[in-house]
Amino acid sequence: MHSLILFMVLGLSLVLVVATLVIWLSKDLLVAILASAIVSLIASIFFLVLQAPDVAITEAAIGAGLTTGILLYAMKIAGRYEDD
Amino acid sequence: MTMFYILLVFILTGLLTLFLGPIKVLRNIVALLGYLAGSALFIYNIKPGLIYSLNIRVYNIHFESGFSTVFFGIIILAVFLIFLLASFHEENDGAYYLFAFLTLTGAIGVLFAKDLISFFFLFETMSLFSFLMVLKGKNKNSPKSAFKYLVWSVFGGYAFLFGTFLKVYTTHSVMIGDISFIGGHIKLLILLLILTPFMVKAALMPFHLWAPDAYSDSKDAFTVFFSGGLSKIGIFGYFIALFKIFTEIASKYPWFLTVIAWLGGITATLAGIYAFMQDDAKKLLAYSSISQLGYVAVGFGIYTHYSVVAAFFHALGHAVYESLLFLVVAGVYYRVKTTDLRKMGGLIKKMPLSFIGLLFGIIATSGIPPTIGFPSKWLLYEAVIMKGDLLLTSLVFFASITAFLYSYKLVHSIFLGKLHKEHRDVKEAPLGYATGIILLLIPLFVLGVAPGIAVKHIDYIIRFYLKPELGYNLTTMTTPLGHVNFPVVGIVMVSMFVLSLIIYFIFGSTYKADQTDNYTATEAISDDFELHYAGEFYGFMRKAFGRPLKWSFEKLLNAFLKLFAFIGEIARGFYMGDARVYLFYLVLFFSLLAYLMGGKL
Amino acid sequence: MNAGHLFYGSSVFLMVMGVFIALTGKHLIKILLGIDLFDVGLNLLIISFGYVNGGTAPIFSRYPHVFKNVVDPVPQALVLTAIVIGVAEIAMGLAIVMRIKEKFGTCNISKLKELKW
Amino acid sequence: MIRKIVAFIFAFYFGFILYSFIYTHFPFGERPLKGVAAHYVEKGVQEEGATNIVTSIVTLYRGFDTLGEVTVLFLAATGLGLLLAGWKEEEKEKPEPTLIMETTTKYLFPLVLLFGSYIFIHGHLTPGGGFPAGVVIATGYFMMFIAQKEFKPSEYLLSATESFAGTLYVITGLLGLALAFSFLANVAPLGVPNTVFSAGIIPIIYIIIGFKVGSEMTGILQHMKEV
Amino acid sequence: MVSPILVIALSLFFAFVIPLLGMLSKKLPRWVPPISILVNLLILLSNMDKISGGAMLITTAGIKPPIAINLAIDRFGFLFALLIQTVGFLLSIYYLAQDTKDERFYMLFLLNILGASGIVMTGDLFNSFVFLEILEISSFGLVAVQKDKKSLEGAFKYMMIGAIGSSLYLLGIIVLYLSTGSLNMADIARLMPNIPDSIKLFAGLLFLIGIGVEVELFPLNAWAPDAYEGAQDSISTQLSSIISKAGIYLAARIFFTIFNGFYALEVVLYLGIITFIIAELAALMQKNVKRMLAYSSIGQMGLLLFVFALISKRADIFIFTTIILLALNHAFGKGLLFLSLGALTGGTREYYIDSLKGSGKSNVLAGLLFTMGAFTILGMPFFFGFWSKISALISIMKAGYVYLIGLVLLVSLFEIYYYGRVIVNIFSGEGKAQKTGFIYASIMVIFALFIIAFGVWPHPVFSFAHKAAVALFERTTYITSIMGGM
Repeated sequence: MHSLILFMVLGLSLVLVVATLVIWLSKDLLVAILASAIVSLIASIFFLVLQAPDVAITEAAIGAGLTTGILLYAMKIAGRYEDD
Repeated sequence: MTMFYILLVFILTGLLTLFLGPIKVLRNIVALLGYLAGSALFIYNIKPGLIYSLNIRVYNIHFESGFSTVFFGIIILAVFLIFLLASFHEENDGAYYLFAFLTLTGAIGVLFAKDLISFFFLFETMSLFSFLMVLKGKNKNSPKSAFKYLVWSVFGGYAFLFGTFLKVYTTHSVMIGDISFIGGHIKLLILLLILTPFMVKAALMPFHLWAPDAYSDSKDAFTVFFSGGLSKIGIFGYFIALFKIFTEIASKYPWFLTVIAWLGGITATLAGIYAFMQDDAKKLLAYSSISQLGYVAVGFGIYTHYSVVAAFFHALGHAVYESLLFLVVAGVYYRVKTTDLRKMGGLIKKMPLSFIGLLFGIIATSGIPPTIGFPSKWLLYEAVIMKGDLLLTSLVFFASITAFLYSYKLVHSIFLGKLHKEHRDVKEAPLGYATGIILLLIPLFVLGVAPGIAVKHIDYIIRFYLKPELGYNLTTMTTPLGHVNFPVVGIVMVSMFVLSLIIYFIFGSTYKADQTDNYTATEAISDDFELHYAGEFYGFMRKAFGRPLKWSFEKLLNAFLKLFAFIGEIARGFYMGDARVYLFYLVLFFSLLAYLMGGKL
Repeated sequence: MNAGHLFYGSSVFLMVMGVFIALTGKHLIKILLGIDLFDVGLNLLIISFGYVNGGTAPIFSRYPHVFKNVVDPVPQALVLTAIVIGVAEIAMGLAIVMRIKEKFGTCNISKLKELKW
Repeated sequence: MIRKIVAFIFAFYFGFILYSFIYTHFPFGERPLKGVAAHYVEKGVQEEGATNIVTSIVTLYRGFDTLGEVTVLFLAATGLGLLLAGWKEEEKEKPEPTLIMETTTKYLFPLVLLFGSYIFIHGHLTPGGGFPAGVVIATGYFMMFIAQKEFKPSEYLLSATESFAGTLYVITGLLGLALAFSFLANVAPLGVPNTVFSAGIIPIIYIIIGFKVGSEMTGILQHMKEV
Repeated sequence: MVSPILVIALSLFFAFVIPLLGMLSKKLPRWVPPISILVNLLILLSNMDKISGGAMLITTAGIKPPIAINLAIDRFGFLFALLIQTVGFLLSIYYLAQDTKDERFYMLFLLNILGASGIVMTGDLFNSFVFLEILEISSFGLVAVQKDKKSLEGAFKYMMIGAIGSSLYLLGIIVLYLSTGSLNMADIARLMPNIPDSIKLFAGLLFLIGIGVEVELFPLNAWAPDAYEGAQDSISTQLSSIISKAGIYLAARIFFTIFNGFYALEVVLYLGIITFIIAELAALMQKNVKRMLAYSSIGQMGLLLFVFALISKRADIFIFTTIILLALNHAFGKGLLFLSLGALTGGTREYYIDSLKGSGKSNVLAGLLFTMGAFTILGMPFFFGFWSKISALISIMKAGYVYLIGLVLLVSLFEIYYYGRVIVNIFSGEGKAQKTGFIYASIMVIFALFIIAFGVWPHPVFSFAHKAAVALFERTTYITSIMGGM
């Protein structure tokens, strides 16, 4: 694997860590859901890097797109803030 | 295959009565006919020494008939007839006869079982359906009593099963056969486990707790069979366990036998004391039944030829007179709708036949010649004395005294004294009960005068296992302590009774008193005033014995139950978290297992 | 720098954080997010298993010229299935959560205490 | 707090175990292809005619899985509909979409649908296939849900599409059973690899999946929107 | 010759077709599950003679295993498939009589049965995961279908544990795939000796968790009482009679056929007995009868798993025969218990022991059937449970744990206690009269007839179970019949 790609992956994994921490710490579910969309997006980039374009497309469409959508719809009903 | 046909006849009869549904007369007739067919098959075809087997894939089931099969089979079948006669007059439905016949099937089948698994199968069948009979019982308490009975009998059954598996594991044989050659003390454990259900069935203390409630809360007709018939399976089990399974118990573990004898003695005494403190006729009889079964255990515990003969004979006698007593009480209940001794009295003139039945029943219970109760008691006393255990001897004698006490209470409270106002129109017990009473009175006297008829058979059962010491013929017996001729004893007894009656009538200053004018002293009272000395009958005895008896085994048991409940609560706490906690279990489980695998990963 | 540490590390980290969030989250949706995260991590892990050094995607666009060094296509096929199953699970869970909010009036997991006795 | 610490410890212990295991036993990128994977790579194109190996695995070699997968999605859509049915609707103020959004989405929507169709039609040639395609289509609808206030696809039609696609999928499989004695067998001619009309039944299945997934996902979104 | 794959294909077809039918008429959908399952049963029965010796191989995509997915039905799987379809058929008749408004319920139900039968028929590991997911997701839906507080909470708990559990199951599959290069069960079993022990250990652990959730193994079964209690009665029946049985099949297939009794079974041995003891203890003081039945169900499953794991101590076909008997007994007995409990409550969902007082007197049939169900679970003679219990004890003895028999029997005594308490309670006092409908009653009677018929004359069941056990026991025959000669 090219080292440039590896650096990109490293950078992205740092973002990933931050995003998961945001999911954990955020009291606002909207932020958490968006962070999880970012995680899915980064994962889909990782899939691409790992030579799995089919999975990458699917993950981008389902994980980052659709799942976020239904999560947001559900959040609308279930309440936006934790500790309510 | 006769044996299977017999069982099949009983099962089919039960099913048929179930489907006959609402027509009571037809149901009764079918039940009687089915019973007669089955018992005719039994009496004509079952001889000692028949062998049957059946193969169900992995289980080869073996059956065999022996002398004990015939002996106990006839007792149980006879008592079942009495039960049928009584139940014609009771409220019954299809399921009632189904359960009764299946109970009978189990009870008869057990007598044939040659291997322990089929023994367990049939024994459990019997327990299960008799449980259902109790559940269908007569009052509000019967479900509770049935529950108690179920738990106890299943406890016994499981102990038996555990014993069976230990036996199979150590001897590699599932047959009812000797275990005394096994090394170590495991054989004692096996014996104890196998003996447990029989101690439960025969209501030996401390396994008796279910019995008073179950006996008194099941339907009156069924109690006859329950006490008179089913407890015999317990006795049969004593025989199986002590003679067929552990043949050398007397030489290997003599103290175990002593323990059984002592338990029997304690049962006889304590149950006797409990009995005369009861205010309910059926409870009283239930305790009396337990007390009498205690004697049987004493007989087995002493383990000599004539003590075991006594035990068997006592079992036979118990079947006769306990059935008789329960039957009479059932008949009385049918007429007066109560079994509370405080609410009865003076029925002697209204129900003379029942009175006669009860009178001879209690005479037999007390072991007075020329009734069936005498030979066994006589033999048993001799056996106890011969054993030389003075304490046990006195215990057994004391138990006999209690028998007199509760017998008197029973006969007095029901039949003597003042007639209650609402019982003035009471009639004699109906045909079924009357027939039963007469049928039971015949063996009561015949076997009392000529015990040899039964003793011969009993001797066949046990002579293979014990050195014959008892000499007997039709009407006499000879033991190391002496010789007794039962007709002579009977005649002496009867003539003494007649003599004292004559003396009483000639020399006693008697006048004919109305039933209402006793106890009145000087005061004139109206007819409506209830005067019957049964409320605090033996009240002083209650004062004397009540307090020490309050501490009971039952309480200990309840404490145990509480302990289990506590543990159960803890176990249940595991399932009370929220979803995160459950997920935590999963992670914990993974981590723990991974940790345990440690270096292997 | 080792690519293995990077990919395995981030996927396992995602799984761990998923479990951790599911264990400590209070809001039901957050717990579902944790499960989702776990699934994403697992999928990433599976794809990383299938990677072959220097391999290309298993698509032979210049057939009949066949690359000898391709990554393992089977994990990719499996992960395709797993992703769809994961979203189905999340959707079902969300439906339950929405109903819970309606019935209980709250989505706080520690307040769901109907089933104890 | 203690709960969090304990959870932290165990979750990370779990991760540690997992990581140390996989790192020792399956070093990254050093595993040669073996077993079925080798077979797929070497013979896949000849056998099934699709140049995208993943596609031929998904639809044919492991087509039975995919049928199951479609079922799972169907199940989720059904279950969601069942659970959310009869929701007591409360009138809420919905924010008015802006004119820009309304107009752009109106023109973007057909393009998105076209893009989705392109993906599932070329599933056997290029990355993608039925699932992402269906989701892309659903995303198009999602966009419309957000941007157009009055937009509401016919539930009747969605459900019918979904059912019809599903039955068609099973019938395609049964066709294989009837013609080649094996469920989901590739009975159509393979054609020339790397052209659109190739790879036997793969495009057919992917088209069916595309429709099915699209309608299911749209259904899910619609259900969730309507509560 | 009707290919058994039609069992799955046609079920799917019918499930997909339900919405179309629902558009035609609102009455049509409810007839689909019974018809579909009846067809399935006929298909299965028509294949009864063809399955002998090893497994029947049914390929998909026209390619031989291990390249493509295949179904592999041996007698063991066949028996479970038959069991699942039979119970499913009875339940579908039950739903016919229920007034369910939503056609989607029938789809969920049908797919649930489909998932279970898929699990017991498939020969592919990943395929089993897919079917497991179908089973689980439909189960969440079915548990929650009541849409009240309890059912929703139960469903959520089940979902959470189920999701993580099945993900770990997937990880286990992947680990095996990475080490063997195959996903076919028979192929993996064939290659198993080549895998290093440490990988086996880890994969076994992952499978243990994944399957443990389904079969209600001790620390993973916490969802079970909640889900059972929350679900409606027929769904509880389904959970205990169908879903956990599919789990048992999977456990046998994976831990015995694939892992050949390696390591994980020893863990199951201890966990099984612990599950049994803890669940029965927990049931002892339970006031809510339905939850009590759930604990009892867990306990029975624990006993079953314990007996199953004895195979690691002693290789004996009888042990497998026993687990089949136990599974059958549990399926029919627990099914009967849950259904008759529903009849006793009269649909009020009041399961507390006090509120059931006297219900057996006013609804005699349901009371008697509840008693029968309890008796078969307790192992009373004349009921099927007797034979399964005795066989279980014999298996324990054969494996040399003779003193554990005492423990098992002691714990069974608890069972007697809590079942007896309920039976006594429903037959005492006076209850409100509630009659059950004819169809409901006849379904329960059919359950009871199974129990009694097997109990009175167990010979056919024994021989059927024995054949199935032989099929499971001879794993080399299974492998060769799928993979060809070795």
